[in-house]
Amino acid sequence: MTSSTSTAQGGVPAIEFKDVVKRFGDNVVLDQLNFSVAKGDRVTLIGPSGSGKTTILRLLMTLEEANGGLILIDGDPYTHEYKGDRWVEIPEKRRRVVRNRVGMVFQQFNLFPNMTVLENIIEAPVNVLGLKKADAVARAEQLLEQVGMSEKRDFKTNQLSGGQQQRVAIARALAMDPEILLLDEVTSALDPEIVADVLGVLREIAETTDITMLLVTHEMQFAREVSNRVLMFDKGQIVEEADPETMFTHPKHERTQEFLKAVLG
Amino acid sequence: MTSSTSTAQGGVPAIEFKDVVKRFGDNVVLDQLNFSVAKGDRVTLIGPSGSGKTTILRLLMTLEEANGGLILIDGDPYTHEYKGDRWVEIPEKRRRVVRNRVGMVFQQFNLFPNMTVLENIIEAPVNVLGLKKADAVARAEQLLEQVGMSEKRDFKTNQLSGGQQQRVAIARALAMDPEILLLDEVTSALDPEIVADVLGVLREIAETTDITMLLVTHEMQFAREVSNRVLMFDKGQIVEEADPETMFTHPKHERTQEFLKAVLG
Amino acid sequence: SSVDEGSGDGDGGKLASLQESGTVNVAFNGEKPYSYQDDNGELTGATVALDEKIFGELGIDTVEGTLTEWNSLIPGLTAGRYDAVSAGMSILPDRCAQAAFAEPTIMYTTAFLVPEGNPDNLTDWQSLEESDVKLAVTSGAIEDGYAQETDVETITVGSSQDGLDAVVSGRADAFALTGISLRALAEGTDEAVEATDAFVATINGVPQIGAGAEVFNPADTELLAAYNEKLAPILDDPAQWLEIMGPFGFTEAEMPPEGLTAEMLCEGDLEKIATELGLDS
Amino acid sequence: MTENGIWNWEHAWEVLPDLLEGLVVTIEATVVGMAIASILGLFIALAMRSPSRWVTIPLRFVVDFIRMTPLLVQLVFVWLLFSTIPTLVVGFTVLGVHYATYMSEVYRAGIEAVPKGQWEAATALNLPKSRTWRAVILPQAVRNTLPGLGNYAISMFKETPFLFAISVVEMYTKAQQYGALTFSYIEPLTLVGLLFLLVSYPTSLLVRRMEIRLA
Amino acid sequence: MSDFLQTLTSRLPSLGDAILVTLELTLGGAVLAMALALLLGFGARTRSLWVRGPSRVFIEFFRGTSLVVQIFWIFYVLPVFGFKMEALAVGIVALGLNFGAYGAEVVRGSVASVPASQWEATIALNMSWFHRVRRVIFPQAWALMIPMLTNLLIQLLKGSALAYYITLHDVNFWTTQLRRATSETVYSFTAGLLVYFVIAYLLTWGMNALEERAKRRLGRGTRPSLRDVVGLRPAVGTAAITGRGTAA
Ligand SMILES: Nc1ncnc2c1ncn2[C@@H]1O[C@H](COP(=O)(O)OP(=O)(O)OP(=O)(O)O)[C@@H](O)[C@H]1O
Ligand SMILES: Nc1ncnc2c1ncn2[C@@H]1O[C@H](COP(=O)(O)OP(=O)(O)OP(=O)(O)O)[C@@H](O)[C@H]1O
Ligand SMILES: [Mg+2]
Ligand SMILES: [Mg+2]
Repeated sequence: MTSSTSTAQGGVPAIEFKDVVKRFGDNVVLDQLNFSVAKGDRVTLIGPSGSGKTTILRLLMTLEEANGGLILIDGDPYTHEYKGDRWVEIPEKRRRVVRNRVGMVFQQFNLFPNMTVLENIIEAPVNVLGLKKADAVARAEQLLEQVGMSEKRDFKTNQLSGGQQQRVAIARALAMDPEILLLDEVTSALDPEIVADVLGVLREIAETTDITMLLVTHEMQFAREVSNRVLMFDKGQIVEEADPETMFTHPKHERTQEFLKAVLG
Repeated sequence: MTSSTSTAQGGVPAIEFKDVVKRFGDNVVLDQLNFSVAKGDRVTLIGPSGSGKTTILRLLMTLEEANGGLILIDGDPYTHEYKGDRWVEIPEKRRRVVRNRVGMVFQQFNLFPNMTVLENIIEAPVNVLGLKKADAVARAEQLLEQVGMSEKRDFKTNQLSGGQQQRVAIARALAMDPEILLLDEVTSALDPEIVADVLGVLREIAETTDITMLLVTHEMQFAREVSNRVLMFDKGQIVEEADPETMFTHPKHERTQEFLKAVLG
Repeated sequence: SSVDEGSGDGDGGKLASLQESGTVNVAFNGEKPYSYQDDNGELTGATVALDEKIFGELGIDTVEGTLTEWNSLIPGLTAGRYDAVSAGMSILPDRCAQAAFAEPTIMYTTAFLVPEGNPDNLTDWQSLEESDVKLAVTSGAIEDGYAQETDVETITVGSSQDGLDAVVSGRADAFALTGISLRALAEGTDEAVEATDAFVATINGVPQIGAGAEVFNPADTELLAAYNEKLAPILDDPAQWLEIMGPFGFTEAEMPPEGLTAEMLCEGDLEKIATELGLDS
Repeated sequence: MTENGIWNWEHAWEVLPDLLEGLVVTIEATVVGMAIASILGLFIALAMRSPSRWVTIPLRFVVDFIRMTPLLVQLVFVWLLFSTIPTLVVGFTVLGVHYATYMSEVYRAGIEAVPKGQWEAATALNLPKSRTWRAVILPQAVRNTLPGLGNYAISMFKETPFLFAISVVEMYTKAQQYGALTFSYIEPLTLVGLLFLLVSYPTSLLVRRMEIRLA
Repeated sequence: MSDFLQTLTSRLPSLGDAILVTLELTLGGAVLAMALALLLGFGARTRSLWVRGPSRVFIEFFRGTSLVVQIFWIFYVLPVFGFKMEALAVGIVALGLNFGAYGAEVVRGSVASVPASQWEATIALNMSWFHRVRRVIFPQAWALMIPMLTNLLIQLLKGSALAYYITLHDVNFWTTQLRRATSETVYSFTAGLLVYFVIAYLLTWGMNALEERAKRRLGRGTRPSLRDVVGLRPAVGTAAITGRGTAA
């Protein structure tokens, strides 16, 4: 219901959801959701468990298929389009062109255990973007430097701690030079002390690049520091939308107040 | 180094570690650790990842074997004892007698998936304590009531959410009427909103029983509310020890300050 | 091993092509003394000797063999994996519909392999029926049929060696097989067994005339006719037959009586055959 | 095979009753064999967990030997060496023991797949070892094992023809016998194939069903 | 016994040929089976019914009807339709088809037990399907499937004993002939049994080495002790277990 087709900056939004519907069986998770994210925006999604936050990111990564509506990246239809009045899937071939603009970091890192740290990072740049291997390695080393993992370059991924794995996963996503970076609770599988570490890396990326970021997190402190917009979800709908300061200090909606109370304790 | 054989209340301590050594291969995790917990005490262990907190609980549950020293429960040697000057294992038969006084709740719940909720709870009282089945069921129902899970009595455990599973796991441990309850990060596998729920249950138990509790948690708020003593661990040693208020507001040791800063943000 | 020679597409081209190549490939089951490999791996045996003679006269000088399982002999012939089966296979009415038999070359009698001393005193089929021995028979052999008709208790074995093992181990009291094979079997082993004298089994009052022959693919009619033509003089001349078969232990008793034809056996009226040949007892 | 084409329905009908009779033996052998395999396999898997090398090393050797040598030979050996034991008993037992060696591996994997946390929970509840096995570990392990069990049943089903080596006549041998007597092999053997399929396919469906249910 | 030894010795040269035939069948069959297993195993996982349907039919058919019957058809019936292959080729094809169908279930099961999150990571990195499988999924599934493939390989080796049925002279045939020549069932079979055991042992040994290598690639190497390498325990990967396609 409460739809939010906001963004001021003008120009084509980086991400746009138009009437997106997603069902799992009878369970309607997203019901005609509308929202958009402008280029360079850092948007945090918050909301209770099961409200559909992860689903939004997964739709953007084509890990799930929508049941209706349009998802546009830079104005280009991505997963489906309307041909006349028929809603049709866009073939994988065309999707792949658009998908290059989107990167994702997972809660469980999902590194490839059969490759070393370096191999994890250069695999896609070499084989998907067609970079020369030497160039990919150079870029990977630069990224490893940035996330503080240079000395683990040739380790197998399961020799790393969770925090280290997550830092490599971030480097791997960045190696594809995405315009949009999706982050789903990237710290919640980590030890509390290490969380700060990974968040530091992300904060630096947010400060030094102009990548559009869409992130789901329970670290309200982090959301506050990094994002310029917070969307509160409940039952697949945007309940409230504000800049972080306002959202965390003066939530308007009752559901938001309740939620923040439970999470912030 | 810093050893702490404290406790004022007099009488035999519920738990006593004397010069306990634990190694994994070359990695010395606990090096001559000494500490004790008085009856009815609620002690929280905090400390960075890898400092040996879980190892202490696992030693107390005989899930690991110590490499040296004595562990006493109510003054009784539990896992090993000195015969003359030889350090010998206590046979399983004698251990079992002592072990009945100790219960444990795990981070990952570890419910038995082949049993219903009720069966999970009465399994040990019937087969270990030799309770009559009817009595065990009556007690189990009372406990399920207490943790708010009465209506899930006959569900299979995999039909429950994480928070519900953890509440059943708590009831299961309590059904054995332990004198000592060990809790290892019992909320860290749960969704943030649900954490409060489980902590509430534990708070109630702390208030209404006089079970000795030894808990590891990253929920400082909870540690503050429930425990009357906090031990800060680092590298298998107790670095600092205080009541929660003092510990969280005026940590003395530098390592503690650092740690609390990272965790509390 | 097998060669892609025979093709079964018959209508007479087969004989010519065999003559041209000078080689015929026959399948055999490795059973002494019919057709088997000697210690040097050479193909030999009574039916092989006969084949060599007959095919030689047809201008086919080399007889090659394909050693295969009993149950593969006929499917392989049908599939054109070889040109004929040289294993002294019994001519039975049912079989005649599926394969073309040449004229009979060996008469079959039956015998028993028994523990040394013949504890059950088995001499012929009647003595067997009267005793309560457990008889081993080879799967699909005629003795299996006899046993079923006379309600003799049997166990079925896969090969003559299996039959021997069954008797030695006490799993069976006796093993029924053609006299010729049994003799070879008893001679080849050190075990404490012996073969009884061969006899013509009389089942329900009818003497069981059995005879074996070369088998051809039904499509190769010309080859069959040519084979039969060269076989006839040998069958007519006991001396010549014995000269060929004798070295492998065959005696005149195993020579088919005059007048016995594949056609008669294919019809399968044993009573009639017995009468015609004057064999009924 | 002859003038009247390759397939003769008369032969097919004629041999079918024999084959069905043989199918009964085949199924009996599979059921009994599988019962032995699944129980003995479990005991082997349990014994292999023994801490004593005096148990595990010889057992490992015997199990490997049985697993790696042909069933046929094992059948014949036992049949000849223990000639007082009834043939069917030998056949079913050897079949069962042979497959028990395969099954033991499935069980081992099934037991190892029970999460360590289950053992720890049992210790924390102070359950005795025997009760832990019976009430906690085995129920979970066996459930893990069911699909494997089904697959081996299908495979055992098709190895029953080896029983003929010790004179047990089942479906395949019946077909060969009919072929030997009539020289008609195609009909009986094809029917054998179809009958195998007729029993295997539902079993396989069942197995995949369980696989989905337990996934 | 001494007679037996004499005959045995005189037949040893032909044992070499027999072993060669058995190895040709086993290895040829295994290569074909593996190729088919991959094709069908992935085929049975596709979303397209046009690929999945035929794959499943093929798998069920060749698992469901037995190896002997398949060999019979290929060797003895197909020629009637004018389709004739060399005996060795028939043996390899039949073993390949039959065990390929079993193997397909192993492949399918192992691929299914590679965590879905790994597929998701490859999508997030925008890899093509073939690239995903070749570089990420298969290397992980491979470590899981080897133990079950080892079992299949042993069964295939034993299945190759049907060679005699199609006129090939393999180890089984050699054993049968030895038995006929000597009338010594127990000794002859023992000889054959040992030959099979040695071959199976060597194959298992090789497969264990492969498994070790695959695991080390995943950083799960157990640094093989001598006993691991020599021992024959087909260390079934636990996730692979339980017959998700455990073949045979
Ligand atoms: N694969 C699936 N099959 C069926 N239902 C699903 C599936 N994935 C998600 N759902 C359902 O969709 C709803 C939204 O799930 P989603 O994971 O997007 O929530 P979320 O907001 O990310 O929650 P959390 O904070 O717990 O991660 C939930 O009700 C969930 O049960
Ligand atoms: N089974 C094991 N084998 C080898 N080393 C182990 C094992 N279990 C624990 N360790 C090591 O022992 C040390 C202490 O581990 P422990 O789990 O007790 O730490 P912890 O304080 O509970 O940490 P966390 O907060 O991450 O749970 C760590 O260095 C760990 O790597
Ligand atoms: Mg989520
Ligand atoms: Mg811990």
